[in-house]
Amino acid sequence: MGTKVTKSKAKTGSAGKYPLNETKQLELYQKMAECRALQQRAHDLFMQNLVKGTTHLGLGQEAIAAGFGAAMREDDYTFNTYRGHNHNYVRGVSMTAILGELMGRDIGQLRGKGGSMHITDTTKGAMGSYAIIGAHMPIAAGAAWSAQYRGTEQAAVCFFGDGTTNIGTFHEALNFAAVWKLPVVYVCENNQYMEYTAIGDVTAVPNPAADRAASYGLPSILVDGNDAEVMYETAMAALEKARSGGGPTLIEAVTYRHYGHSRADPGKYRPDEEVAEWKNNRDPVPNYRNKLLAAGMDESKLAAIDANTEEMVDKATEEAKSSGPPPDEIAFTDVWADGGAAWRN
Amino acid sequence: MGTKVTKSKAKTGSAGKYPLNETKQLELYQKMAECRALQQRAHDLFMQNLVKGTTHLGLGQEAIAAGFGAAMREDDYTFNTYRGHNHNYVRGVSMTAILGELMGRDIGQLRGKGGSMHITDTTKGAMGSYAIIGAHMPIAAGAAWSAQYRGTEQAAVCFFGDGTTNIGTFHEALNFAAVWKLPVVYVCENNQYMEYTAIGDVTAVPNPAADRAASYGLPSILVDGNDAEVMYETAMAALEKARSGGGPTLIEAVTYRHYGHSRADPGKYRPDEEVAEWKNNRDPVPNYRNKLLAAGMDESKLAAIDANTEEMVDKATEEAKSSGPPPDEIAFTDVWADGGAAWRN
Amino acid sequence: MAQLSYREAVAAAIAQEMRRDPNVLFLGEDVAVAGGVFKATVGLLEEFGPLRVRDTPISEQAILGAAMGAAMTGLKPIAEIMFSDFFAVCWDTVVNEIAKARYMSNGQHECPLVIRSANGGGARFGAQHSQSIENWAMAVPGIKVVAPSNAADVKGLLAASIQDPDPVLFFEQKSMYGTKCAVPEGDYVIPLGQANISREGSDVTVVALAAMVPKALKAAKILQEKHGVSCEVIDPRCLVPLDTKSILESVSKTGRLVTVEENPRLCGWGAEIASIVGEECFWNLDSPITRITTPHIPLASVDVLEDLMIPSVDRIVSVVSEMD
Amino acid sequence: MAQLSYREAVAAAIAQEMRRDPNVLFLGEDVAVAGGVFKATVGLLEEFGPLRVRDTPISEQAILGAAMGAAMTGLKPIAEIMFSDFFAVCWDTVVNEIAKARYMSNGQHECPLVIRSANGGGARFGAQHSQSIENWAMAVPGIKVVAPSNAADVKGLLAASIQDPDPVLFFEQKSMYGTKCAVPEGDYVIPLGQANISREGSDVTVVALAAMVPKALKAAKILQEKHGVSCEVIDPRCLVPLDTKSILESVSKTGRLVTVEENPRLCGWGAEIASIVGEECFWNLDSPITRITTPHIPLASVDVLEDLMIPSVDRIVSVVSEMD
Ligand SMILES: Cc1ncc(C[n+]2csc(CCOP(=O)(O)OP(=O)(O)O)c2C)c(N)n1
Ligand SMILES: Cc1ncc(C[n+]2csc(CCOP(=O)(O)OP(=O)(O)O)c2C)c(N)n1
Ligand SMILES: [Mg+2]
Ligand SMILES: [Mg+2]
Repeated sequence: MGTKVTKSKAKTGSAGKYPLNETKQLELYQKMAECRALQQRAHDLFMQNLVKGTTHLGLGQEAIAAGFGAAMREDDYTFNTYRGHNHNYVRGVSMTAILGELMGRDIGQLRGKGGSMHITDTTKGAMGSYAIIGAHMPIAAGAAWSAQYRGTEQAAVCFFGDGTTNIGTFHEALNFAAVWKLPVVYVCENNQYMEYTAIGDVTAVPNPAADRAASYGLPSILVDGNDAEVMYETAMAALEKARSGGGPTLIEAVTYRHYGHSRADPGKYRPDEEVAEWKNNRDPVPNYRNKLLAAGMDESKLAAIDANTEEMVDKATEEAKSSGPPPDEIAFTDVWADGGAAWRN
Repeated sequence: MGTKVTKSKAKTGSAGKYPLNETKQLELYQKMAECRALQQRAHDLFMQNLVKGTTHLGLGQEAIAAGFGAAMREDDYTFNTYRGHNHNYVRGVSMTAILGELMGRDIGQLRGKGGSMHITDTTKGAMGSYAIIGAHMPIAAGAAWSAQYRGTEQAAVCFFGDGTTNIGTFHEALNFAAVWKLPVVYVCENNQYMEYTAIGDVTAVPNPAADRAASYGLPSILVDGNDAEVMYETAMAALEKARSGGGPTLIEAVTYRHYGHSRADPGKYRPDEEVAEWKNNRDPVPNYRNKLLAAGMDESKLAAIDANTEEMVDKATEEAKSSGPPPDEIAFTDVWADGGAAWRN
Repeated sequence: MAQLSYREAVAAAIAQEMRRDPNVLFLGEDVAVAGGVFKATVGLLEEFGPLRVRDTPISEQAILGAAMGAAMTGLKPIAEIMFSDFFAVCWDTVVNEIAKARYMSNGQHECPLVIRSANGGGARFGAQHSQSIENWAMAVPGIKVVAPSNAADVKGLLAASIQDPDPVLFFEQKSMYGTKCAVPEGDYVIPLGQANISREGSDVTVVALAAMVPKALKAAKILQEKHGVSCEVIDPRCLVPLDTKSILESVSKTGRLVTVEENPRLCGWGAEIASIVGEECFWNLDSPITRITTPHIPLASVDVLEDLMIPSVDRIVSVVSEMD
Repeated sequence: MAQLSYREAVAAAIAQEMRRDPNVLFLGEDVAVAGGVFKATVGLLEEFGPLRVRDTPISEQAILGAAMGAAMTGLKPIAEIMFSDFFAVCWDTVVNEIAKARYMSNGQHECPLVIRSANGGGARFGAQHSQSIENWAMAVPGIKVVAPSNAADVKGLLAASIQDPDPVLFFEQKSMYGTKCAVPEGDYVIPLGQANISREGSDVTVVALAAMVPKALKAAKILQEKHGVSCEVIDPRCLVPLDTKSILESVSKTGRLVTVEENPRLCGWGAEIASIVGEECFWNLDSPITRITTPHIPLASVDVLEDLMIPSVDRIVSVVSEMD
């Protein structure tokens, strides 16, 4: 069932218009390493039965979030799906709060009211994780409209999956954003599967987002989503376009998820060789580490990041675990702006 | 506000693969003439306050329906919008029943239960007029799926407007139809306005349907919707493709509506010169008459059609007028297959 | 006080709030250049310009998504959904996104927005353009629901809705756009959640909404004159928040309740009010609560049939006059 | 009789009907190769092949539109909407098209189709994947609404729904997929519109649906044992058509009614039943009708909070034991 996505299809580099110095490179590596460790931990906690409800991991897709995280301005907006831990984390949402939310603790980012699929931290511009396919695409356009009206040069970035390109809101949002020239960047993370169905089996074009950009008067952009530097450069170009009034960008980043769709899904609908190829040869995190080393990066700097990452995740896990369940009364608050839930007098 | 659609953009002829003999030419002319007269009558009745509710006329757009009507097989399916009198009529729906429905008479096609926006005659394959923008596009795909499954080589034809290309169902239906290779023909009648807003003001591409065909792996087809022969040939090609397992076709037919959007809308949002150009120089009905005459058609044959048309419309009007209102009791029938409306015992 | 039509009151309220607050924006299909298909927003583009009053493509999900994104980031958008029937094409944005954003985010998100829409029958538009769906909205936790019955209430309640920090669905009854009444000039705001006692009475409480209010009032007059029955007519004006206090007080006094709904019967708001009153006023009830609704059937288009379906003055008179 | 799980009963009913009628087709997201995200349709692709059991894109409007078009032209499609919350993205197809087609066409159109969907909470999936929306469906004229409470009813009612000439929304309660009971083998059909008296009793009638039925039964046992209260538990199984006869007869006998709904309070189906009973059984009522519902609040994700919201056995016991 797996669609073949050959490496050659995706651009693997850009014009070098946004040169990366060592600090930026280390930032990219660090963001990826931390996302990886955070999610691996989420997976392990799930296996220990400590995660409540569902959880969707983005292991293997870290380069996309990292590239954007490193390129975005602090006051930019992020909108992402239920598979959104990477995207929230790179904006600065606390690891403890993410793990706490997964485990249903009071310290959780939403105190258990939202759950894994809805991580949000508006103080970081992390404008929410959305669990209805495509629903957040017009909402991101709205945040961009707001930025445009307020004249703030903020941009909104909206992440979504390949499967999302076949639902109506994809189309409505892109046309709307294009006509109003909104400062929004749409990023399709093509991990080649919806839940258990290969995207090629249900899509009329080989590249579900890139092949449709022309419908909105936009250039077709297909990039290697497992190359953090490519993602960074792609992000910089799109954000610059957004801020300068050039309107929206649609990016298709080709990638792969290492684990199943959610929870305990073993992902058996995918050919073994395909999974092996992506895990062993195209894993963005070790590949980037190796690339930096090959380019002469001092290994100790990377090792320091690795060590620190482990420590951070352990600490966050302990902190989250030490928090109890949320108190009963918050079930009945925050329906309305007054903090309450009353619908009658 | 009016978008400029230059003649040159639309193809004005096809390869002549489907030659038209005199009988077919007269059929095309007759269908157009009858549609024109029927709708002009509907307009006049509206002005006399004899039409109840709303009504949306397709005056100026007759060539599209006529071309398809002449090309379709009797057992094919038609799906159209509220602006659907042409499309229903060319499939053989009775003029009396259409006018009766507009006037709210018992003789009306739906006995007043549907109204002008919902004319349907399943015995003619006229599978309904739909008043929610885009909703019928997936339904037409479903009828095509059914034909494909039953192996009948029937096709479904779905007519819709330019404004409809910006709603989500357009996208979902086309992708779905393409992936399942369904025998369905989607016909965008680009009359250049949604209700009162020029399509160019709200659409990211100049040709709202043709420029989006590639998103569904389909060729871009942009034709002169005011040329009945072009429409006939385009229809024949698309229907042949559908019947032979070639999957869907998306056609954009450029046209113009002579009157306003609905009811008493004077259409003042359109530049006078634009309206004049389309009414005086690009009116499909007289233009086709002149073309046939120039090509040597015996005028008496056309005159006979004209005379017969007038008579038909007068007769239908009288028949419709002589019918009374529907009886009270039918308000409470036909919610369910048993003919009733009971929701409890 | 000036006489304003219901449609003029819409434009007046929006203009009032747009003048007050530069963060109030307005978007929808054909709302700007054309002033709306019901001509309820004529003049706004001219006064506030194309950055604040914007025509959109036919993309209801994009319209409401855009409104939500703007509301979450500091603006106060007003979106128009042309006919309330079309909420069905963008219901997800309303019920799964706008209504739940604050709660799911543990109070982080704000969605101060208003969605206006033309609701109801009487225009002979058929089943897809005539629905009363205020009960769909009431069934969804997290949105406020307003449905005014006259031009003055339109102005005051729409202004309040725009000022409200929570999302509001504002149902304008399309059969009432042409109706006029005296409307206060200058800034005018009616707090949400206060029912209006449209007529005082002692024998039976009639709760009616929107276009059903004038019908209930006409019926009350006939009932008084011909049957000697004194009706108290209550117009809740808002379904959420609901002024149960006024209703319960009235039924405690009259001992009888009739609700008049334009929506089809099943799960209408009248059922909700009947269940509240039936539970909390049980020992005061002298007679069973009766609901008058459109039958549970899609609406017919033609006048003679549509008129049989939507509750009429006659039906109200006959139901009330036959109560125990 | 074999013990089948609720999810196995789904596949069994579909297989039964697909064997009987070659015009029965099945489509949805991840339903074929993967056998559904709830594994309720495992084995169907293998038995009936890829022309009859089809995976679709994530295009709910296309899925339901395709089902409708097929139903109008002689087939009997079954469509899956994965979670009932997602009805919001395709509600238009349900309410404006499928529900109204027959009436608007003056009886010409047929829409014999079934839309199955996983409904309800308890899986800790949060507010966008846990809703009970049977009341949304009940509010729309022209669709039948079924919500089974056990595996045997799943088989019999799903078969009846597929055979029905009208469109049916079939709500499977996701918290019950793993529950088992004895299910008749061979062809098995339960007519739509017949309530099940799940337990006989004389003091109070408890009407509960789907996942609320086992809770009501547990509560009834406790009420009998600890409080000496005899509950009659009625499972309507269908909301449309509604077996009002069984409910009215029961309340005439017991004089008391409690409804237990998983949907949020406002305009829930319990309000409808309360209003029917309140009107037609008024003189038999010994005590106010009481509704137990999820509060009118989006659902929280975490177990401890979700459990406070969805009606529990304890809540039923305490409400019933405190009735007058
Ligand atoms: C409207 C809607 N339909 C279906 C689903 C169920 N669903 C959740 S995730 C998913 C697959 C999404 O695929 P894709 O967009 O590729 O994102 P990915 O999970 O691969 O990141 C589906 C079908 C949903 N959440 N919303
Ligand atoms: C979902 C939805 N949104 C809005 C409308 C209101 N409406 C009716 S016709 C129309 C314009 C449609 O334009 P187009 O598709 O170009 O068709 P035309 O009327 O020009 O034939 C609009 C916006 C509707 N019926 N349905
Ligand atoms: Mg994917
Ligand atoms: Mg048009």
